[in-house]
Amino acid sequence: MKVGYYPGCSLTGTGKEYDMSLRKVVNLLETELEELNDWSCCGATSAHATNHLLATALPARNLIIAKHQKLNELVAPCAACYNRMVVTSHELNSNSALERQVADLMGESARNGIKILNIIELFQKIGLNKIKEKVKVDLKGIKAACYYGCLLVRPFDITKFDDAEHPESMEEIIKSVGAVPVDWNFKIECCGGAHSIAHKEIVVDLSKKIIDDAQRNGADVIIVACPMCHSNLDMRQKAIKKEFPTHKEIPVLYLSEFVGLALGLKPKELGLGLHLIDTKSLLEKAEIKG
Amino acid sequence: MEEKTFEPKITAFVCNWCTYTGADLAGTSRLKYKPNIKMIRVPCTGRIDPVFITKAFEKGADGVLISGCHPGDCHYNTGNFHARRRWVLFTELLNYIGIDSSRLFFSWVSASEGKKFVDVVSNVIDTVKAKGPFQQYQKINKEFVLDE
Amino acid sequence: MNELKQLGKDLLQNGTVKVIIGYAEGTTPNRAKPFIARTPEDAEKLVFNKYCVNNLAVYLTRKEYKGKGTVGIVAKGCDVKAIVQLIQENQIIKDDVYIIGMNCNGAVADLGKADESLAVKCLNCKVHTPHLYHTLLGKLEEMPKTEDENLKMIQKLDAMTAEEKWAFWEAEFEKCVKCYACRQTCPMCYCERCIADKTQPRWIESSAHTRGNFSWNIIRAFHLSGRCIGCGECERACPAQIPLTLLNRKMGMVAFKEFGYSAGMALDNPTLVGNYNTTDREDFIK
Amino acid sequence: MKIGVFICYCGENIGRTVDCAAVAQAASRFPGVVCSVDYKYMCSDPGQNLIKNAIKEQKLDAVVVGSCSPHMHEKTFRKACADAGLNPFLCDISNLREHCSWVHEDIVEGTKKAIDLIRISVERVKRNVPLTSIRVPVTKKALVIGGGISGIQAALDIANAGFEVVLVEKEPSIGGHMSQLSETFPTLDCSQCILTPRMVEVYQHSKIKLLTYSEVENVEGFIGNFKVTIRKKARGIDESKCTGCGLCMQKCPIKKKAFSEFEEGLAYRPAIYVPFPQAVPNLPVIDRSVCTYYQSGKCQMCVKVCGREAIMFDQQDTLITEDIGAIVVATGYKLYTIDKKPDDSEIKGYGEYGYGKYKDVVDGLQFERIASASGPTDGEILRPSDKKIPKKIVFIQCVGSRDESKGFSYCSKICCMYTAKHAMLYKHKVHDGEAYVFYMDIRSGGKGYDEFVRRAIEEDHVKYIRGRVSRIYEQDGKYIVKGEDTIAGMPVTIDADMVVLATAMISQPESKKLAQTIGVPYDKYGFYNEVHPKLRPVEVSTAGVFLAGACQAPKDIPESVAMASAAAAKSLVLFGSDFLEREPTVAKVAESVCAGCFYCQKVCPYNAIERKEIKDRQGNVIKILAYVNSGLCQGCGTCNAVCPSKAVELIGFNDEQIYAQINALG
Repeated sequence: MKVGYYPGCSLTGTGKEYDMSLRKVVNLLETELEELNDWSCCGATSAHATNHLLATALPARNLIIAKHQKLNELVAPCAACYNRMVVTSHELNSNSALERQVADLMGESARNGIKILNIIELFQKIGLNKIKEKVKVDLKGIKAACYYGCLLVRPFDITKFDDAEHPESMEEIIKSVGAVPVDWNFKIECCGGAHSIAHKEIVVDLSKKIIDDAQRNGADVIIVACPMCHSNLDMRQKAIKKEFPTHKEIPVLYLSEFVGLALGLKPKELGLGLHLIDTKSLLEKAEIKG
Repeated sequence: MEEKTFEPKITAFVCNWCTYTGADLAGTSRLKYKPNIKMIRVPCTGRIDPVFITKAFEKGADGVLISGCHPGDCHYNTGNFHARRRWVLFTELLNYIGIDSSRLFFSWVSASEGKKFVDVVSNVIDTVKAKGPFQQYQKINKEFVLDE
Repeated sequence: MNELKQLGKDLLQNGTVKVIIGYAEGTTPNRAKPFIARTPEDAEKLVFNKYCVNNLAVYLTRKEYKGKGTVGIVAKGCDVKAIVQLIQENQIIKDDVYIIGMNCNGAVADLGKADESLAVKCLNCKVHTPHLYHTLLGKLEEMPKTEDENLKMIQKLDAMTAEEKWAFWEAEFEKCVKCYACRQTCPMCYCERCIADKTQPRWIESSAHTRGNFSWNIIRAFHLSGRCIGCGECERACPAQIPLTLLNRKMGMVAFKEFGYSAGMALDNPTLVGNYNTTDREDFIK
Repeated sequence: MKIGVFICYCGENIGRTVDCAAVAQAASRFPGVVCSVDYKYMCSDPGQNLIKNAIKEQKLDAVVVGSCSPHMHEKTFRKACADAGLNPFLCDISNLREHCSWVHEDIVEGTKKAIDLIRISVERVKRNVPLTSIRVPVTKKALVIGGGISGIQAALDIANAGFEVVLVEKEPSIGGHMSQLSETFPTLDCSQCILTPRMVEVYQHSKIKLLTYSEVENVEGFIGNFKVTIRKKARGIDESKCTGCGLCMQKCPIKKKAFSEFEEGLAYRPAIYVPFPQAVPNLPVIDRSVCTYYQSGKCQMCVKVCGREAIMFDQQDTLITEDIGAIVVATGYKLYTIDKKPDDSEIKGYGEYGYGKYKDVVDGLQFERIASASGPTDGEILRPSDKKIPKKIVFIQCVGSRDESKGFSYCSKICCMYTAKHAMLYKHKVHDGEAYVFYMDIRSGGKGYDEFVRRAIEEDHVKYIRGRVSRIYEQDGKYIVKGEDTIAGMPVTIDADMVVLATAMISQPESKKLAQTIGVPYDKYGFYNEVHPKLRPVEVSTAGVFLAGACQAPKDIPESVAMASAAAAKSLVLFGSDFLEREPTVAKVAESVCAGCFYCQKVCPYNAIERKEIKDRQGNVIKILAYVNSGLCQGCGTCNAVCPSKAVELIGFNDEQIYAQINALG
């Protein structure tokens, strides 16, 4: 099976380990990722707040490239990229005026029926049974809190998630690799998003609430599917600790990293060393050697 | 052909509950339209058979109007839905034979739409008048009468 | 085609069927004719080849066979469409028919001629292998290519003005002699009394005038809308060579375009007329 | 054939733009017309006498009246004809007023058209045939489906008028949801206190045959003449022997296996049980899914203790058939529960409220039981999880209602009121408690309703917050309710001890199946559709079937009771005469022509086309033909149009009549 791959900027920078782990995991699951040639920004920068046409044209360009590469599906692991692309695709389909405007700009229509997948949908497409078959490491003692964040699930009408306010599709993947998803309450709460840089205090406050609830419900690890979530939950734990000295650190893993561990990939191969919070506690509990 | 200005003959088939009553309302409201149209009352548009239409043309109609309750308002619940599906087929057929929408008209006119009834009828009369007499049918009508 | 003869023999011998409606060799090698096998010996005469153009389903509603036990029928895909439609319209009972389905590579349009181009019904055939049968016989082969002149003519007619269309059909209908061969050969024309024969009132004038011919052909085409399975037997039977396929095929195309409907394709498909959808087209209704 | 034509001037209404004398004169020359007269007011007594005398003196076979619309005076003139001995269906009305004189201005044109219209009528009336109204006998017995307050009210009204009623209830007891309620708004009177006497009255009424634990299985026939099959499910006891002493219930060893339906899962019941102490009839039923005997063949404790030997383990369902004239459908509603992820596609569900994960997040009916003096807590407000008094309760309205994205788009109508009631009941019992209500709007239309809500806010200090709740979760023994106060524009978080969800009223899960059995149209939510939302609110399109209560749409008790009485009144109208008179314009099949294609059956809106087997002398079926049940046919004529050979024709609007009308225009 071959799927188009749009890494986006985060996966080449702060979320490098997301890219590393995903490529390796998908490879083990006998799926080929074909990276988009000459891909450009998804528009999740200030574009989407300042210029609607530009914010649509940017992902549209990538959709057009995908068409030229004869791809039918395109996976965007970053939740922000996914969101921009799936919303653009929806808008181009439902708003003919905008579609024409963008087509004028790009020289061809981007209403081309390419399906945008997020990482959960990618794993679902590969098949949970297939993942189950390939599991090498027993993770049954590990309790994982699946954190969806905002961009992955919203807007509900477009992303069509299994349950708008109470999604459970990531939990199914966690179960397929043998770990135990925890039942918790903050899986789609806000992590503070882009305030991370300008208003650190907001992120510290929001992220702490999320982490607290995960820990209250017994989680050993928080699983994310978004580089932004990862940086807020992982990177900001130091700041949380500074403000709340009793804070107990918890590793935060990308979904691909966690699946990778189950498939027997080494922590180093998955880029776990790039995290700010040590993943040792998790690895010890899972009896995985570094 | 007649020397004076052409006045089309319009035959209408209307349902008892909506369009016939809508035409009554046009009357009680003293709205005006031309007398070219003669109506035949049927219980429901579902009762209207394409043979009525071919027969009306055979009898010299220049245009035919079919009208009944709006979808969902049918006195018999579903009569007009069945009628509508058959009309889709019949209009396409007549179109293909050479009788187009300037001869055969359909409308939904409810019991409360006296004004709409007048608008529909006036439009039918004006359209057929502009189109002129249905010479083709009259030609085969005439041949028939001569042969008989 | 020994398997057909053998099957026919077995079916008649073991009493599975009372008779088999099939084809036998015609008067010349390039013809075939309908044939009713009543005994195991009769089955020896059964053939199936590209000359088997007739739609035998028309016999199923005949009084001699209807309700008189199981009837076997040698059926191409197109014939099976007629059988399906007849079952849907309560004319035959499914269990009363034993369908010997024939893989069909197209039938010759005009029997006895040197030109053996395919019948119109074969050009866009989607049922070379019948979609309903008890036993399937024959092999599929590469079909000869034939230009779809019929479709081109329909498109040409569609592009004409109303006056041109009228002139075309007036010239055609003028030729009609009201022999009703079209009706007799049509498997869907099973009415006890055709509307053309109704006298009180006489909706369709019986003499062969252009006017009555118009009503007859219009109303027949309408009655077949969403029901005609496109076997083309009416046109083949017409002594006046009125291109009835242009009419019936067009209505089949309308049924498909407007309602996604194809007659005779599935037993559980609700009939086109007799059902409705609240979203049926109504842009022509003001 | 002798036809009389009568042209009315209608004062000046017709006469102004139609030369009535000229029309009458022209009509006198039409073939078959023997008398043609005009008169100032044809509908007046002298005008009618003109017609009557002409019929008698000239022995007219048919009459055409050129006057106002048939919708005005067709009945008048038909009656005049009948009085003079002419079959009323041989009278045709030509609409010279609404369709001619009033809409045209030119007298020459108007007169010409009027003559044409009269010609059409004359040609039509020549083909009219004498018809007699169809008389259908009426079985004066009503079936009421559903024994909630609506069904009880309808049954009592009909029975008190002296007619027999069969009341069918699918649960073991009548009473419905009202029997579960604690107090009722806006008066706060005890629900059971006002309901129980009615239940007993039903039980004791000599005209009411009560069939509980029974369901309607099949309905055939038509207005005045239904044949109804009812399945009486096996209770497992001999009803004639049981005294309702309750000893079996006490001794049944199944104590904590089955939740009580009546207590909404807040208490257990034994395997053999009476749903609640005031149940009518006071007869137990055995739940075979939990009873030890049915599971393993052992136990039989109930048999041992029953002095009357009333236990019948091998009892089977029985089918009862009843001849019925009118049907009142009062099957009520169900409350949507969030205790599990819904598989129903109509609603997406509320996982963020926990899918029943939290014991102290309850729905409206559960809170009714908690607040009820006869409930599992004896009326004390205690949380289900630890039986402690909750000091802070959050009430959330519109859970499932008015929520297109996750629930239903409709308003459940009663929740605003019962939430205010719940909050008040709580405050009356827990004086130091805090009650919060999250609402979208407060809909309190109704007598004394808004005053009631104001009382909750102003006197009982219930805190109303306009906004939705996004999440409920448990933390340190509290339920954290996160929501938004849209008036303050702030997110709010409340750490509650208990949460009450005002979940949507939904149709009964089996409502569509029952609707198909009876022939009742329903909307996409499974609520039953009335014929006309304003003017015929209790009738459905199947004649003789009436609606009462919440099966039609969410509604409260007074509305349900009013509707029940209306449905009863409609049934009584039907029972007021021995026969039903019906217009004889029904379809009829010419059997020799019918080919049995049954397109007519497909298009008939009333299921009036039946299949008739034609047999030969040996009894073999040789043909199956269409047959019109004239009791069901309403005369739309769709069958006539769709019949390819015109084997079925609509009497009164048959092909010959319409042909003659078209012909007259040529």
